Amino acid sequence: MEKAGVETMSVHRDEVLAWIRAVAAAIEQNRDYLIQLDAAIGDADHGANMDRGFKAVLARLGSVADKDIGTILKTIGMTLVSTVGGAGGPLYGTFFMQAGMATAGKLELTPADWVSALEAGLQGVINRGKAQPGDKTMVDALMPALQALKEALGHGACFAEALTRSAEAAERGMRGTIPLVAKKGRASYLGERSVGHQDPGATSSFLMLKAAAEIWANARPG
Amino acid sequence: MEKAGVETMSVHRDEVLAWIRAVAAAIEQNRDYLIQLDAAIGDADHGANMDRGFKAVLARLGSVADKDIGTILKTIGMTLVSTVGGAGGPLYGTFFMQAGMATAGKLELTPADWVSALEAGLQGVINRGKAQPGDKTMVDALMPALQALKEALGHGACFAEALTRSAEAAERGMRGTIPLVAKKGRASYLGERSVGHQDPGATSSFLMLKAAAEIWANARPG
Amino acid sequence: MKKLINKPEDVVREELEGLAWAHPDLVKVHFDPNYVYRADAPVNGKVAIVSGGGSGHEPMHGGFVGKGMLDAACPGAVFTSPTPDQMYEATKAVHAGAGVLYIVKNYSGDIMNFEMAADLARADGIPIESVVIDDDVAVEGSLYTQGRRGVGTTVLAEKICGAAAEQGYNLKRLTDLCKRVNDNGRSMGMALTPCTVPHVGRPTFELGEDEMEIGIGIHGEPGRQRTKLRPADEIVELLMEPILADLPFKAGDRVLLFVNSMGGTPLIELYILYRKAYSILEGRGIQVVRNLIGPYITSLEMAGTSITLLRMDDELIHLWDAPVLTPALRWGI
Amino acid sequence: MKKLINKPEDVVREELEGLAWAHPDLVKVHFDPNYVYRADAPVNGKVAIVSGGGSGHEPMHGGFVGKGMLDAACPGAVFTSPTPDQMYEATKAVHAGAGVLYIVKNYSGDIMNFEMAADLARADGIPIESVVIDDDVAVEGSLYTQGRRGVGTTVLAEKICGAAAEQGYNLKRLTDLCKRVNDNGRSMGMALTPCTVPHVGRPTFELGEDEMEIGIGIHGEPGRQRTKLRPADEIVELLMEPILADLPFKAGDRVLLFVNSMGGTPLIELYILYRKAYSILEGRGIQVVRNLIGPYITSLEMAGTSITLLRMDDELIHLWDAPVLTPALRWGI
Ligand SMILES: Nc1ncnc2c1ncn2[C@@H]1O[C@H](COP(=O)(O)OP(=O)(O)O)[C@@H](O)[C@H]1O
Ligand SMILES: Nc1ncnc2c1ncn2[C@@H]1O[C@H](COP(=O)(O)OP(=O)(O)O)[C@@H](O)[C@H]1O
Ligand SMILES: [Mg+2]
Ligand SMILES: [Mg+2]
Ligand SMILES: [Mg+2]
Ligand SMILES: [Mg+2]
Repeated sequence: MEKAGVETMSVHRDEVLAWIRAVAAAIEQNRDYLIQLDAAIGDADHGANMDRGFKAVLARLGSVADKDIGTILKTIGMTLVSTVGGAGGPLYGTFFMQAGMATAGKLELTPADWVSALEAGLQGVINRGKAQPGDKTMVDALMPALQALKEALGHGACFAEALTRSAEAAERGMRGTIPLVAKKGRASYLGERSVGHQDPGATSSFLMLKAAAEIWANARPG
Repeated sequence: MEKAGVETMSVHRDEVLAWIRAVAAAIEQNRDYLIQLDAAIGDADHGANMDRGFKAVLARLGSVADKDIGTILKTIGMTLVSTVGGAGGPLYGTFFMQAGMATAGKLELTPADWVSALEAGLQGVINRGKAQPGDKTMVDALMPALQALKEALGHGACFAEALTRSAEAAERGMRGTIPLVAKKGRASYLGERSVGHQDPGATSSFLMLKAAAEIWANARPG
Repeated sequence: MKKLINKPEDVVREELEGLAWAHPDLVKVHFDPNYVYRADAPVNGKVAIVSGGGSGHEPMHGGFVGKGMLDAACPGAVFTSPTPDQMYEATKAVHAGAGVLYIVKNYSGDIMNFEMAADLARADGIPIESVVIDDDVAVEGSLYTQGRRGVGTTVLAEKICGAAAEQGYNLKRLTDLCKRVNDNGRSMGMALTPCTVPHVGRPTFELGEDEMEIGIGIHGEPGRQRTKLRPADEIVELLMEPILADLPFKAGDRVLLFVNSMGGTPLIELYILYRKAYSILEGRGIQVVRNLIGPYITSLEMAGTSITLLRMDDELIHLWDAPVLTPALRWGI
Repeated sequence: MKKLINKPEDVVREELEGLAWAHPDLVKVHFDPNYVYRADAPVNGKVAIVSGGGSGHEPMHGGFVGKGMLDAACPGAVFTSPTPDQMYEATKAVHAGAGVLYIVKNYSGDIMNFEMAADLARADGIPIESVVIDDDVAVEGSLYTQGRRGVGTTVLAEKICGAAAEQGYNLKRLTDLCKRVNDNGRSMGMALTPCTVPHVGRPTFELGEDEMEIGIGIHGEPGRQRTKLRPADEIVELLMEPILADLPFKAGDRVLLFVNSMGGTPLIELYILYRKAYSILEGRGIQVVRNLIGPYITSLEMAGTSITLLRMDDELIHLWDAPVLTPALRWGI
């Protein structure tokens, strides 16, 4: 019956758009928090950069609202690349562009589609930034989130359920960056002094996955 | 008998040297106070300038200790001119140089000699700085001090007595600068804002005359 | 936050407008995407040099655009790497047929954005070479980390490569020259005060009245360590020691000594620092053949300094002395 | 007090040593009495120009010694006028037979010390002329007061007269030219923060986080009024209004627009200020034909700015453009 559930569970384009709006709202709400985190071990701009980027995304969203999910995600990626700047811009830009290519032509996403979108996005981030797990970057939130998503689905969890696991894993990964010594990004210049601070990029990644779990919660069966 | 007193009352070269040392000590003690006064309406250097100048004077004093009072005062003036800087340097330098010329060749100063020394010094300050009484400058301490000195002596006061009156008048003049609007010196740039602050130069002038009254107090009759 | 600005979000645009209106004979400014470029670009036959980075480091890079230095500079938001479209558009605007050299400071953001721009430009058939400047000895680089930051040597590389480009170096030779400058330059900085990013509104870190940060970068980030404030001479020793040991600089070397203000430190203090740095070098038999003293690579209004040593040779000296005509650096013209 | 210095009493000497070691090809420094003079002084046949004032305004005046500007500069203690022996010795060192022009800022201390020096030099038969610069419109001058302070126009007068001296102006003509520059220059300044005189150790005044001082001079003295902090554009209006009204500057006038940093204000902000000042002038039909932007007449590390407008004519423009080679100003050579 759960299996059956899984089949029926998928998110439509409008839900994807709703997710993006939720992400933009979450980033705006956490703008100063992200700035604070970046101020401690970086240069205090992650919140401002991401907020600028997602505001641009919102402005652009209308023009692609009737397109397929792949086009939407690619457009978001290109918009982020040209408005965010810093490390976050190319990384999240690449993330969404790759996720978009993985979902080309689709009007709704099955759990499997979301897995490949996330997989492609994460791979894009890794190719672009060359970060390993444990380098104290967004990878430390994205990678466990993908693993948890796959596991949950593998154990037959429903989409909503799996999205929640995925978000929880991202949160653990985010918190897990606190004790780490940064090896990539500005924080790496601080060496040992980067220890004890949560990575801003991992935090913004968690916010995105949390938004997905919340917005797509209605994908829960019955 | 007072008249007779007056004749006998005079200060020797060594007492003049002692006065200069007392002035240097007073300036050093009041260095920060003078800086504070100058910070309020000027540029916070009067205390430092005068202290630097009188330390140079002390260093130079030995070489002229056996010369006449005129030479000693002129040397002091030249030393101040080349070490104090600012407005205080030329003004006090001129003051002592002129006082020195008025006492050329003397080995001791009678009250009358001191009057003409002060008179010459004050005139030098006025010629050099073009300040009028009431312009909120050292003139506002020096001029009343000279007048009080002459009056006291005119009324037959003894030298020590007259020096005390002179110092008191200088102090009143100094306090009298507080309500004035500065017309000369840096304080004049503040216009109305210079009101309510005591003039640093008037203060250093008072310190000099106070030192004379104290050091030469033993010139009081038996 | 005490700054002579209007709205934080307008700082970069208004600063660029001021730059454009102040030096119309030298530079033009393109908005959206933002880049500063030579008024006479493209300069035929010459390899073009494009640099860029976050704003807040003025005069770097916009103030270095002009004859004998940069063809274009791409300013990002304050302390934020510019975006690929800026470099891509700037590249097309200044490319004169001989290829384009990107001078990039070693920050992951800068590198990734310049990489994406290079991909776009190459797709248009424009030959692109990139040299990454990583001269900050405060950072212990390693294979597994980001490596060292790019700081003071960037200014010197832009001047020297700019002169070489004017003299006809081709892209390959220019790229090798730029790498050589980077290989021979070492820097280290310190801060007396933090700085305030306009859109943040509060200092990026706190420092006590008697504290200083040693080993800072140019983005208001904290340094490697916080210590008690010391006299200028001791601070210069703290900076020079790792710089000298790293290359290492040796007796007989000829160097350019660059004493930089982080923005809020006035010239009177820079000369006091220069005096000590010079005497340390003299004491080691290292000859200061050229120097640069002033605020050239800054961190907004931060009070502090950075010292850069570049080992010179006849070619570098010749190129350093070559005429330059930009808003911030000018001689020989 | 956070400064990159050693002992407060050594600041001026060490800064001068740094200056001398940094620019041996341009200037020499004589100690006790202290003065900076051209490495090639005396320059035969040329009228010599000597200026000076308290230290703490770097690069003014020592940084302006060299070809096409000053022959000598006499630095006093911080914010303290130099002493007559400094100017007297400097005068003898640079006098080349054609007389000496003193460019003096209107402070009673400066005037009296330069006067005493002039008396000594004249006694040696050296022809001396003095021009007093008093361009600060923040001060309401009157016959009975000290009059206005000398500020930004001093820098422009030193450059323009220095060029004229190189071109063979005799003492009389040079003196008239300097007066003309002063008559056509107007300035006003403001502070975001106070500054700290090294030997004092605490700020010369206190300012709240949301306060600024309008109408300050260059000696850390408080200004004419304290007001709430405003956006940069409004501050520029506050400074430009009295400057424009005073001369007055009129439509059709050609001007040099000089936007100066008081020391702690970085270039990014100066360009934002320049932008507004330029647009105000444009709006009034006043043409900005030349400009100068940067920290040239400072008040230690004070954050703030001053704006100077100089009405130009063909002669002044020609002299402004003439080659200059000093530690702080250089072009054409
Ligand atoms: N090479 C990299 N690979 C993956 N993530 C990275 C890399 N470099 C930086 N990041 C992420 O980017 C975040 C900082 O983004 P942001 O502040 O926008 O850029 P910048 O560091 O250029 O100011 C870091 O917290 C980190 O998570
Ligand atoms: N023209 C003048 N005539 C008389 N006294 C003056 C004149 N100008 C300034 N002073 C005195 O000098 C004092 C300031 O001396 P100082 O601080 O040493 O010089 P500066 O003002 O150049 O810093 C003032 O308090 C005032 O008493
Ligand atoms: Mg950042
Ligand atoms: Mg004073
Ligand atoms: Mg950044
Ligand atoms: Mg003074």
